[in-house]
Amino acid sequence: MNEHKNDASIHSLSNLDLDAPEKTYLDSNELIINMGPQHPATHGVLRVILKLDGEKVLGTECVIGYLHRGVEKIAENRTYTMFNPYVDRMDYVAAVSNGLGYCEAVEKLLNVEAPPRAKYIRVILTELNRIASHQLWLGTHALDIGAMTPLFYTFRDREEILKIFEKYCGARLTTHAFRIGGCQYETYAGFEKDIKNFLTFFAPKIDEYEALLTTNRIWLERTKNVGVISGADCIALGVTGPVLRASGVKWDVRKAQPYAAYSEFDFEIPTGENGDTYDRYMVRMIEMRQSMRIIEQAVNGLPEGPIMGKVPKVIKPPVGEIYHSIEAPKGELGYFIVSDGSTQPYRLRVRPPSFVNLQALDVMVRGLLVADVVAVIGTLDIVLGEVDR
Amino acid sequence: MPWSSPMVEKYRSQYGSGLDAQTYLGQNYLNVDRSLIPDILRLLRDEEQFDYCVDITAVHYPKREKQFDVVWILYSFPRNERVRVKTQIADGATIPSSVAIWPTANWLEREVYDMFGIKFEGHPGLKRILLPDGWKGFPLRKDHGILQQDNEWVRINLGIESGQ
Amino acid sequence: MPNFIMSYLDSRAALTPGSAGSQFWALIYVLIIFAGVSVAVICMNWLERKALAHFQVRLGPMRVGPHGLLQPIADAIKLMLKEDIIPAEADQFVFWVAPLIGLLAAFTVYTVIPFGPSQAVSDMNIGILFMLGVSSLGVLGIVVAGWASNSHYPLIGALRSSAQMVSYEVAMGLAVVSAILMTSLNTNGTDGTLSMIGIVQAQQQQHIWFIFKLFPLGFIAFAIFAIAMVAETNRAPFDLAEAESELTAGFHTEYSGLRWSLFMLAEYAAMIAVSSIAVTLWLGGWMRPFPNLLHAPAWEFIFSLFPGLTFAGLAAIAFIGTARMSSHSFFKIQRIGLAVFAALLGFIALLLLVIAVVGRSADAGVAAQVAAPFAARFRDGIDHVYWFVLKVAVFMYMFIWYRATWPRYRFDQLMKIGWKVMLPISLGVLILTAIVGMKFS
Amino acid sequence: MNPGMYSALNSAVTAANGGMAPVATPWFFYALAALAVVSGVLVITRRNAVHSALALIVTLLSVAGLYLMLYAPFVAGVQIIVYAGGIMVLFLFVIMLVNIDRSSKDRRFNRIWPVGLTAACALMALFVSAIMKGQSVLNDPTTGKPRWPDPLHLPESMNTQQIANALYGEAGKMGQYTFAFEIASLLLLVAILGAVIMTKKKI
Repeated sequence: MNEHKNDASIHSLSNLDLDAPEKTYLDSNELIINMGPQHPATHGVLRVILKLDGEKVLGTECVIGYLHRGVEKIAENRTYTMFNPYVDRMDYVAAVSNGLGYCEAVEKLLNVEAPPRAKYIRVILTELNRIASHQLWLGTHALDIGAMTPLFYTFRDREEILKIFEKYCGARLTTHAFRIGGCQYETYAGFEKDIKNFLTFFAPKIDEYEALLTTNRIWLERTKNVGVISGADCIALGVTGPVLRASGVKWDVRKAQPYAAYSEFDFEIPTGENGDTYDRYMVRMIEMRQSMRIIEQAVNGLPEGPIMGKVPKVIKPPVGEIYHSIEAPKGELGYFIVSDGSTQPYRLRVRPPSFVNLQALDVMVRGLLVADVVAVIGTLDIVLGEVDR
Repeated sequence: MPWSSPMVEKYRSQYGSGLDAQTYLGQNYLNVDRSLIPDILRLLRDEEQFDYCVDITAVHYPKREKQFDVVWILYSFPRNERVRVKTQIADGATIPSSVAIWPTANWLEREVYDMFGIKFEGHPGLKRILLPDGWKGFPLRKDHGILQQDNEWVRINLGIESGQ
Repeated sequence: MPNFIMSYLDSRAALTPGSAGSQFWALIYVLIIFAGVSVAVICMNWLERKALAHFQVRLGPMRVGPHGLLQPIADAIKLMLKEDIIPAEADQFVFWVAPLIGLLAAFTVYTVIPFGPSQAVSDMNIGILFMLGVSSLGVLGIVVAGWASNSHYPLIGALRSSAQMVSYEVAMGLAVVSAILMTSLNTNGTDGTLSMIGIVQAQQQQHIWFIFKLFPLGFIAFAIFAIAMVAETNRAPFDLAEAESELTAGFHTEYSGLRWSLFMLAEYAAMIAVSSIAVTLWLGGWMRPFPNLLHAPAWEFIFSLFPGLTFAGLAAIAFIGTARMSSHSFFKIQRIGLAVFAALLGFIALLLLVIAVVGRSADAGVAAQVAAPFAARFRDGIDHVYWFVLKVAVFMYMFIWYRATWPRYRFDQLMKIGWKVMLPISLGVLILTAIVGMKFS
Repeated sequence: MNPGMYSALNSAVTAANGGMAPVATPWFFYALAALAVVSGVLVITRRNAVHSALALIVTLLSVAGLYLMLYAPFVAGVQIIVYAGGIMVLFLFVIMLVNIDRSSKDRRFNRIWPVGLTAACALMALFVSAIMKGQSVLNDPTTGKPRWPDPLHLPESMNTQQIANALYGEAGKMGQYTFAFEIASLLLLVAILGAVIMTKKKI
């Protein structure tokens, strides 16, 4: 093997034993491979250093922070209202969820509540966003495993969701859909019709994705028993969201500690049994269907009334601190806000699901092959904007 | 507002004044003395089933003598209950790592170190996580300006005068 | 020179140029095949992008030329003009020579591919053996390219692809052997043959394509070959060597510009080559459907109209495209271009139909003009090449279809299929073919 | 396309082969021989093992060309498949995994070079003597003609069949080398099993 040049950061790895004496001549050396930060399968600028024996993974080390923008520092220098758009830039494929979490956290700190109509609109948009996020996950995950076509199908259908977002608030991705205390915009004329059209349009599309993948032999071989993680390991590693549920732990913030209007809807929490990549795939597919159920109920029961709660013009929460979390598409998204009574948060901490979930990568890929690393990164469904903030 | 529950009573009788239980807006937290931290955290996991460490973070109060609040946000799956554990430490002081209690603390503690410079004793590989390894300064401290950056690092590693 | 041409046409028309001992004609054929395959690769490139796009609900290239028809040419120019980058740490000479090895191997195979009974450079009596041998040399180019890049991803890609190609060659070879065995399974005691032309002629003589022979044995052997050839050419779902989501681009990660395009050329040429082997061995090569059942002169004439009608159909599609194109002045040049293209196709169709009609008059002896026998011979050649190309085209479409539909196998699964599934089955088919074939001897 | 064409074609092929004139034979021979020798020298003089392997491939291919010129196409085909296609890929496979930088720093000739030189000289002597004495052994002394049919008038197709007959026998008879062939295949099987057992830690 050609001698590779170890740079400083590789030498300082914690869980890769690189100081082992170099073996000579015909002995097979361990191969250190740098996957990323410019690699098609790392979903952005994730750098994974792989220690390989042939193609078998002996250990990994994630190097993150390439997309670090200091969101938490920015929060301390903006007012509560000004900071609201920034959260959209963290998990940019699920911007609505980020906004929901932030708005609800600040509302809790102010001890106000959004009116029911606003809550329903929030649920509708957040669940639409969950579907959009899962679609993007499915497309890229399938592409990582080598199936090109689902990517284009999911993007085609995601477009319909983005169109609704655009009609509602003028933006497709970084929506800034909600305001502290409710919603800024009343629904546009034909909003409910658009949503219902989307639901009838999208139901057969999920079947179409499943027709391509669910029973595909190659897909089964590539995903079954790959990246297995037990429920206990998930809890110990703080992994949440579909990954946790696929390992058999039936836990969802929407059910466990309902927020917005989720307690009023009837939906189920899908769980898996084996905690492998296939179960995570199935859990997310069922979640999309469940999201459609929630949206349908919310649209049918959309109450009349105001959309903005009683919030002061200048938001000055009393001294105190609050932690509020929601079920984002990737897992538990939490905001820990410390207020000193001024218009700016004294400290704002985001508990990002992608960041914590990514920690499980090492546990999940040890002993697997390089191709599985790609599959596992895909199945963790990380967004680097949220990992690095 | 004080928080009283059987659990709090039990620990208060055990540890006395080192423990202060409060509740604010329906959320409970324990203010714990630095010396009790390892015991309390382990007890919370083993006896009170707080099996899921949601987050570890810190808050900087530069005017206080003990400058930092370190906060553990815990959740119990069986009890469906959240609790926060807080402690105050001075700048430069260390705090025991909880990686052995919750493996998830690994990256979270690294991030706290990265952003605040708080050292965790017994952490398996405490180094910067989001910022580059050689970076100087801890950006989430209040005395670190929002425009401030490690100009030396930028000059050496990126070959430009300023990253702004 | 005219005498030479005519004498070749007259006395040795039934032979390949190589067998006729004519180096001149062999050279001409080599040039024709080289140009033809290159053009076919360009067409394939356009077709793949277009078909794949339509599988994936998008349009594919639409800007360069009408419906992106000139896109491959634009790509080729761009690739040729690109800066030729050789990594500083790479082994210069080996890096330079690697794509050539692959290209050479891919194109050398064409010397024995029979596009018709006399439309081949050479009729080697070890044709199929030569073909397997030379196509197995293509892996050298990949291995060496991966090594010379002096980088991790290409090296892993090269190791993967060489292991893959070596293991699938075994199953592939056994499937081929069972087809060769079938050439001797006839009732009139003729020996078997390794010659590519001989294999097709044996199918003609036995009145059956080998895919249907000793059903299902022939079909299983064919299926194994059809799977192995996808693995052999490193195409989806076996494209682990260049799996872009894992190894960025596999063995050609460090290649760019012209050198990279040579790899692509070699890959597509190899795809056409292996499809040609499959067509020759199992699908009756150049023969049209039912040559023995429907051999009345009327049927002969109907089948000889097929090439002309195919081009007429293509011309019609192009004309419809012209008519449906927006009449906005922005599309004026594109419209004219497509119309000219349609006219060109229509002209070719007309030419082919005229040849078919004139050839028929020669068969029937109605009009004994000078041109008629010439046209008849020309028509036969066109028929052979047409049916051969049509069958190969079906395989090419399958390659695209696979790529659009399936995820990628993992390396250990690929090996498992190669050694634990395909090899035993092909071995079993070979033994069964031999046992069943005993009744012929 | 008439069914009768097949037999007509067969006879045409034999006729053509019978009257086939060899093309520039000496030139091809010298070109291939020179290529084989030059690349053979490169195999042992290149420091870089991959370059040596590539040179070896050229040697093997030019030898295959020489077989073709001897009207032994089957042997040529097997040479390409087995040596150039199979064995050399494995060679390269192994070489690629070895630390090239280190091996190129090793001494190029080790201490047993006198033995190698002696062996090479002995082989050379054998060849020379074979060529010198060859006239009487290979040719019929009474007529001065070779003891085998003139290769130029040997139908090409016979070559493959002759090998098959020698190995497997024809028409119920056991072939000349059937036994040896089977022994060789058994030996290879044992070698495969040995390799599997040696590399696999647990079966």
